[in-house]
Amino acid sequence: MSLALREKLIFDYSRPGRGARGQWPPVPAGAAPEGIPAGLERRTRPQLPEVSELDTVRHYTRLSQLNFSIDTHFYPLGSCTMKYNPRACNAAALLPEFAGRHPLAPVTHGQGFLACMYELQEMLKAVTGMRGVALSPLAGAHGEFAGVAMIRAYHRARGDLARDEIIVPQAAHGTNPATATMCGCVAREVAVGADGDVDLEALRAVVGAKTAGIMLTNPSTLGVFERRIEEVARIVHQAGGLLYYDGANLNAILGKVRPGDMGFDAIHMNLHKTFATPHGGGGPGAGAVGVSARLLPFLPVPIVERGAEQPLYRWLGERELPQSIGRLTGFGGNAGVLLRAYVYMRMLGREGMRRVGEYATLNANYLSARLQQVGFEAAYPQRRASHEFILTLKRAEQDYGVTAMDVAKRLLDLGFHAPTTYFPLLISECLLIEPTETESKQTLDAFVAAMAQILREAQEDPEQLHGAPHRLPVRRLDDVRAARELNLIYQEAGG
Amino acid sequence: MSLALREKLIFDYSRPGRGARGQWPPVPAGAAPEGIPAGLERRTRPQLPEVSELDTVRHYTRLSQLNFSIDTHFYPLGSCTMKYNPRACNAAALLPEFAGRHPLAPVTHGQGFLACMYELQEMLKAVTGMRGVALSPLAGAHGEFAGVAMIRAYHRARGDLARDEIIVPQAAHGTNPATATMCGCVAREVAVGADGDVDLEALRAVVGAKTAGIMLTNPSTLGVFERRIEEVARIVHQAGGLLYYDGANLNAILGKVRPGDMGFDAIHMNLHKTFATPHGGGGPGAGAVGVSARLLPFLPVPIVERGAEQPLYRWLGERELPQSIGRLTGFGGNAGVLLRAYVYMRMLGREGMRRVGEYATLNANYLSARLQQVGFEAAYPQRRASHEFILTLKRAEQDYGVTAMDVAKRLLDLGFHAPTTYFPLLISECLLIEPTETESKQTLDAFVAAMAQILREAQEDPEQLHGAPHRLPVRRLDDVRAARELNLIYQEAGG
Amino acid sequence: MPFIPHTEDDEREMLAVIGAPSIEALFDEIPANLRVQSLEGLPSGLSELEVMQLMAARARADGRPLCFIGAGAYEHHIPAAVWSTITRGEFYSAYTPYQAEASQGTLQSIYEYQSMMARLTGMQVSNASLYDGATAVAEACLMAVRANRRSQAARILLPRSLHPHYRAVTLAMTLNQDLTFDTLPYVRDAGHMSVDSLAVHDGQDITALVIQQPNFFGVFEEVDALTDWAHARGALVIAVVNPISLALLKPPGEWGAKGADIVVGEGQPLGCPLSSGGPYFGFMTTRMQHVRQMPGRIVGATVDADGRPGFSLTLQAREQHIRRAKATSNICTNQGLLMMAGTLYLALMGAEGLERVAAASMARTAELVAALTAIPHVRRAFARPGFHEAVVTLERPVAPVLAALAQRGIQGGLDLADYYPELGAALLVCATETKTSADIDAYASALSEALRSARAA
Amino acid sequence: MPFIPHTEDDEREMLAVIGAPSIEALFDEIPANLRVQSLEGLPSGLSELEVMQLMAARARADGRPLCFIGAGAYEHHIPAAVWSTITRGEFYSAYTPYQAEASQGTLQSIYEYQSMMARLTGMQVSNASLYDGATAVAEACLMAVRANRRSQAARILLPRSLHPHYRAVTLAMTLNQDLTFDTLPYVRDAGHMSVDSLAVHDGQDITALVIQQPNFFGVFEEVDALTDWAHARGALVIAVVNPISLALLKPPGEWGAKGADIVVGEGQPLGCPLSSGGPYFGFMTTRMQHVRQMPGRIVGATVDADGRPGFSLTLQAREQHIRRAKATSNICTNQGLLMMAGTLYLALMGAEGLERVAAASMARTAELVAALTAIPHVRRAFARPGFHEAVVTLERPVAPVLAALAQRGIQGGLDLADYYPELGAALLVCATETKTSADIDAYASALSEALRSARAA
Ligand SMILES: Cc1ncc(COP(=O)(O)O)c(C=O)c1O
Ligand SMILES: Cc1ncc(COP(=O)(O)O)c(C=O)c1O
Repeated sequence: MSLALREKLIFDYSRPGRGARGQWPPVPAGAAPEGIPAGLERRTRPQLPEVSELDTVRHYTRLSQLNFSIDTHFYPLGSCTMKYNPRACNAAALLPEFAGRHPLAPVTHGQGFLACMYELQEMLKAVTGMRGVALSPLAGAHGEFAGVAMIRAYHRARGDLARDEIIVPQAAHGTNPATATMCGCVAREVAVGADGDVDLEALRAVVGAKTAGIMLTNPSTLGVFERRIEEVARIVHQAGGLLYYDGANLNAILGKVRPGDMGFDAIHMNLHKTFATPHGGGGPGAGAVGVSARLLPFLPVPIVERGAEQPLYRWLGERELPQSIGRLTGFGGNAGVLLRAYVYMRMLGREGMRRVGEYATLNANYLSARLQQVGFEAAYPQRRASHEFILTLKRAEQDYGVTAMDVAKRLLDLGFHAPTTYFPLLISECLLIEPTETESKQTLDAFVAAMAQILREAQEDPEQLHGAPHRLPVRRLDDVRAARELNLIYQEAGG
Repeated sequence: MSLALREKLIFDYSRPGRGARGQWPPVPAGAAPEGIPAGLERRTRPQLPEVSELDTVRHYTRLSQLNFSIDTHFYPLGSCTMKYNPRACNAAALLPEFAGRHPLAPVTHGQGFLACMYELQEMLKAVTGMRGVALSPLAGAHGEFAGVAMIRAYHRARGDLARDEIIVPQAAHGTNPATATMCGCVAREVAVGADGDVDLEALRAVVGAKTAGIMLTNPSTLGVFERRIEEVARIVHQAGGLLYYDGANLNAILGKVRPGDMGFDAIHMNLHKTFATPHGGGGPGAGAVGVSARLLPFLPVPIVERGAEQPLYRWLGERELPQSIGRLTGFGGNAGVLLRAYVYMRMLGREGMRRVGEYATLNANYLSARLQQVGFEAAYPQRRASHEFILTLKRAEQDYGVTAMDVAKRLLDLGFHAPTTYFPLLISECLLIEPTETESKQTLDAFVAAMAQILREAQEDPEQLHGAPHRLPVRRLDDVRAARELNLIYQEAGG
Repeated sequence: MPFIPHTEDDEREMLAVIGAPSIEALFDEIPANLRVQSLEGLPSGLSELEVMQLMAARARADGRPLCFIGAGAYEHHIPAAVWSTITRGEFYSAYTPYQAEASQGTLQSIYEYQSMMARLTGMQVSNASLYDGATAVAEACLMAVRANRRSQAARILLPRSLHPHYRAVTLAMTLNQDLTFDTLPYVRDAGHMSVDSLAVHDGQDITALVIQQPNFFGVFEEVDALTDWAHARGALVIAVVNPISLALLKPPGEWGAKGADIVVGEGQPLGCPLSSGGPYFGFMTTRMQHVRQMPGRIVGATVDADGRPGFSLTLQAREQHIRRAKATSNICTNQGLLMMAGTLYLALMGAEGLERVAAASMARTAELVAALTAIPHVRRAFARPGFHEAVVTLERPVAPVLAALAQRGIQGGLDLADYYPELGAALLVCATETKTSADIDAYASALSEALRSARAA
Repeated sequence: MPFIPHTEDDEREMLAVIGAPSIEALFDEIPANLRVQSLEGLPSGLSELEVMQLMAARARADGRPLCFIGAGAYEHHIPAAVWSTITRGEFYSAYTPYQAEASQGTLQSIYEYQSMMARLTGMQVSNASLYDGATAVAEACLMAVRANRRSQAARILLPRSLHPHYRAVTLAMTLNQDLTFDTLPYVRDAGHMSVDSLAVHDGQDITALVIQQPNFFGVFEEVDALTDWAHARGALVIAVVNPISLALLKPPGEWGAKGADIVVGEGQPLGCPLSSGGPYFGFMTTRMQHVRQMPGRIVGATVDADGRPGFSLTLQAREQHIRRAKATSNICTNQGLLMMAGTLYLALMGAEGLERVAAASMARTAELVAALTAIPHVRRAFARPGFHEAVVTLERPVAPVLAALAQRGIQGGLDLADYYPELGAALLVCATETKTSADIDAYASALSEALRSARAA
């Protein structure tokens, strides 16, 4: 293909003395770095690329074309909520006044911005049923950290010092146990029953005087709603623990049921999932946290408050919130991401918010039903799908030697991003599929057709699948070699 | 390829009742179209696509990936000056205050904008050596129209009513004779000598009492500088005619020689070529015109004037310029394009302007020399190339049956946009190649390598070339069928 | 400097290959006396930082006033997705799609555009854009002369209620082509043409009648009767329409018994920012029978060598690069990127969205007119209903009143004194869906205040 | 509503396939008592037009003041090409590149970023970004504890001249991990740490020493001596650096005899708008020997099944999705798009451009300090030279002076009263290449005026 399918490295464009000179600032008289004490100066220039502006734009434009993305492909990546990222949100966040505002600017130069932040806090409270919200955590895992840190601070404030166990279900996302560790806790797994719900007996067995709390998503990473959540809450609360809600799956229940009403004490929201801010090829995110009344004093700073007189909005910091777990970010959070989420929520409004959960759920249940019709096996066929569901390819693996990875890679060939594979670890050869509410029935039908084709190929021509992808810029990559012969930065040939 | 290489029509996404509802404005109370008199209402809705915002973004994003462009490919399209379009120009033109300004807004709400336009006029005068400039023509051909219309007005104002012939060289661009016709003139061709310069004898023979003027580009569409331009000017002026300069090739001589100094009376500039505004897949352009003293009174309106008191800048219209050829545009011209050109010119400045011509010429001469080294035949090997040059594939055609079209299509396979083919008509099997100053030596060398490969293929495997392109979203298209079985708009299947 | 990638090594190596001692030597065919000595009058170059600071300061100077001017350019909401998509490099920095295989993105988009515009106007074919609405009218007149083989006169009837700039451009662009233009009056207190007044042209050889709907005053014309009148006399009908209004108004293809023959207009309302007058795009649609007389590019669907569907420019034998002096027009570069904006706008809005934009604009204008005419001595000029513009008259000259409003950041409309002196102190106002009741109140109270202080002065 | 494409037909057909009577029925596993009855507190939805009008109004309210605040976030020129490229849908709307074959664009960009950051800092490996500069310091401390196997103490020395927010974040994020932090004083009138003052730590088991260069006051630290001191005691050195300054300053890889061990910092100056504090990106580079202790994603070059070069995420066994409770960090989503901005920024600037940005910023700050200290009673707090920030002291409390400046649209710097009360009325000011002499004059005269009227009052 001569539409860009191979692109050399930016360093390959570099030639000594070349440069995008229009970008170089005029250097005022006397700008030579005389102020730098002897011995502190850089002796050799860093070998950054020396390229023209055209080289740079062309290179990264061509590179971009090697990506799948929401804007180009259906992207049913379970647990990731890859929905449409409205362009208006980006446009609003990049308005020059917002983009140019310094984080330490006086609040008098930020009442417009702060009004958005305050209202975002309020909307997130309303939609989750929590009592307080802090916007500063920078992603989901960072929100988890804040949540568990608040739980620890709560116990500590009560002098309840032994609680250093965090319970996580078997199928939990990796960030949950990793967060427990970062908060100095031990992660203890609790089993999940055959129906996908937490095994209450196992839970009762594991809770106790050392229980700091439990981290749950609901619907769980198995794509089903934890039906006995009230019982779970009762068991944990009675044992003296608190409940943490991993909000990665909030999209499923938006407008339908609220974590606060289910009994959760702390929660993070992935605004980059539920509230449609872009994932940017890896980030940024925003992991706002919400809390029940008992955790209110411990929220991380800063928080926006609305007062009675001008300037109406102001920041609350350590001074105003002395029990806070403190500051988790250099400044107030990923404000640009928060602005995007704010715009999105204002566009949805009350009615739209409810429909998100409804149509995300409709799409998942439809896709699950259709895929079962064409011969795939659902992990929990007796359960309602939430906004996502799991297929297991155990049978295909046994019968034809075709793995979930093979199916995923072949889907790429057919123009669809792959679902999440091999997560949750509980289900063997699994695909976790999340279509989101912004995709149409026609797109889902096209995906079903591709999956049906793959199932035929699995029977008739499994080699085709093992070798996939065939039509992408690269075929399957050698990850083992990547990890063994670490090549992590560019070295000049012979250098 | 599953990176987007096939894309259905937007209508194929349409489903009755679907829509990007976030874009629909709130309709105020009583907005029903009662005000429309009976019989004037639309009875059936136009069948526009009914698609979601995601459908739309995804569809056009995928479509975009089917294009070659400056931002993705080397694009040596002769006569078109496909140089880098700086992104800053776009950003400046789309600043909300500029983008939102109404064309009939009072000048008090536009002094910033008008200052840019005034300075643009002045800079264009300086760089072309003309006495006056009007910015309103909307593209090169529109500027040509303005120029020839001014020439006619000039003769008419002098009572010299018989002059209705416009001389154009054989190799002229199609817009030149077409413009002559639109101005009610007869286009008369004048021959070009074997060295590429106008045949002066032929010119002397064709000028006379009916001569309104001559339209020339210099350097010409043959890629060479018209060396006896002063003699040409003398002959035409002595015959009572005026000289029109087609500015399409201004890039070649920017900062080196000025049309005004060569004796031209009228000139258009393609700001979308020389001054780097984007071509947008077909437009917009901006075809500002410049004139010598004799044509000053006839410039099209409006023009920006700088006065002595506030508001400093104002428009001049028919009232102030009673001899003007009048208004050629609904409003003041392609202001957004003009702003982009203004920013570009300010970034180049005096020094940068001169370098444009220098490096455009260096690149063309280098590429010509290299291509001749690898076996291609230049149309004017004894001449300096200007910013572009012509190869003729006459020999390849005779020897291997390989045409300029074959070479062009094969270049697409190899990741380069094709040069201009079969223009000028004077040279058989020609490729008109214009690399522009913004491309690096390394890109030119890669192009030479591709051309050398094609020459080898012409000898060894001409079928390969006749069948090209092989690696694009479509193979060679059936233009004959397109023109015979006209399918110009989408019809619903069975509709 | 800023955009030239050549290093000193590059330059040296390239000159060696060429066999030239210096870059200067490459210009040795240019007579020495013609060589530029200095470029006086050009400032020295700025970095991107400096130029952006300059432009930001100039933009700030212009401000963001509240705009109630229409008159052919309209402030509508532009979905953010429109410009973020069309400024993608692959659209923004591509040339005209002459190499079809490398331009399917642009070509297919044009085909989709043509389809949408044909449907919106009720016609069968569309070109890929002209410069703007005004030049499109001029081109339509020239096209009508070519297309109407029964007429010898090259006589076009132009209403006085046509946008005065369209008239001016049409005259300027056809000046040397021996066309005759007759002006049709409007009914003084209704603001539209009456079929009765056409009687003076009965028996004439008329090539075409131009009808603008809604007309420059925003008023609705009696398009059916006018169309039938023209067709009965062998004249073609050129419709000049606002594309947004077509969501609510009968499309030109259905005017009268047979429909208009050529439809043109300004595409700006479809996703193009006001931007001090451009870039916009002119659109033109017509019936299949006239397609070979149509100026501008046209895309057709076809198949490739393997029989797969694809798109290419077609009927190029009408165009200057093939037909040269005999071409239908000299147009070459058109307004492609703006046409793309229109295409995305129409796709995002759909028929229902467009209907809402039109209805909201009409309603806001009605609200505006009600608010203004509630002020003493402010009156509607015309009785007949209209779309999203209206003429109001004041008791005193408009210019100083507008200047007073401008001082308060309000652009109060277009003063018609120069264009239609017969209307007295007349002001053309417009409100689209972008105006809120608060905006309208702000205007009304500022106007009332301005008039009060003018009276006091 | 706005982003959901389902038609009534779609919904009906889909429910039929599922075999459910209604969408509501799909939620029947949720206990009825938990179902949300109403969403009080949420406003109703806005169209894009309305929300953009709202946001434009709010933005206008914030204005565009002249900013002389630095303190960890810096106003630099951002080339227009940076954001027009990274907001392309293919970058903007992609997920983390877990499916390598469908993400080569992102993966190769990260590899290029890693290479540039390693070169800029003088280290051997880089990750693909952390949240921000502050959390990067916290992660570096945790990493040092893992990496320094010789040390048992988990004791980190933190300078008081480190950005106070970085200190606060480091404490908050390591609170439950049993680390000990000792604070290192700065020399009162020089503003930097002295090696002599470290003597009190001699003989201690020290895990790591943190050095910020330039430090929070903008002052240069004696990095060589400090690094050698730490290494001599078996401590690792964590360098916290401003990436722009590295164009001029010795890279951490060359500090002292052996170089720093872990380098972190705030990536914001590289192409990220100030944006009220984020999104920015934290960077981290280190030596190859520590790569398995590094948190965050890493991309490696490899080959595909046909032996062609390609890129994929590597060393994932450090990360939470594989290693779970034993991962190096819980970080998952990072700041990918901002890292892309940094990559484009570095490519566009190159070493020479970066050098000029750094030099211009230093020069502007020198100019600013000269202009401010020309005002009576305004003094430099520290004698030692620095980069593009400086502390000045006033004769009276800073807060009301800053408020007076803010009234004139000038953000005069950061009041240090809460952070460093020992400095008295101290103000941290900054000027980058974006400030002109006119801007500096405007600030100086506004300050002089504000001080005069404060004295008068
Ligand atoms: C279930 C679950 N929990 C937590 C996270 C972590 O969120 P983030 O990536 O924003 O840190 C994710 C995201 O991948 C997730 O899917
Ligand atoms: C030599 C020459 N003259 C005139 C033109 C017409 O310019 P435009 O396309 O801007 O109308 C062109 C552009 O293609 C050209 O190459």
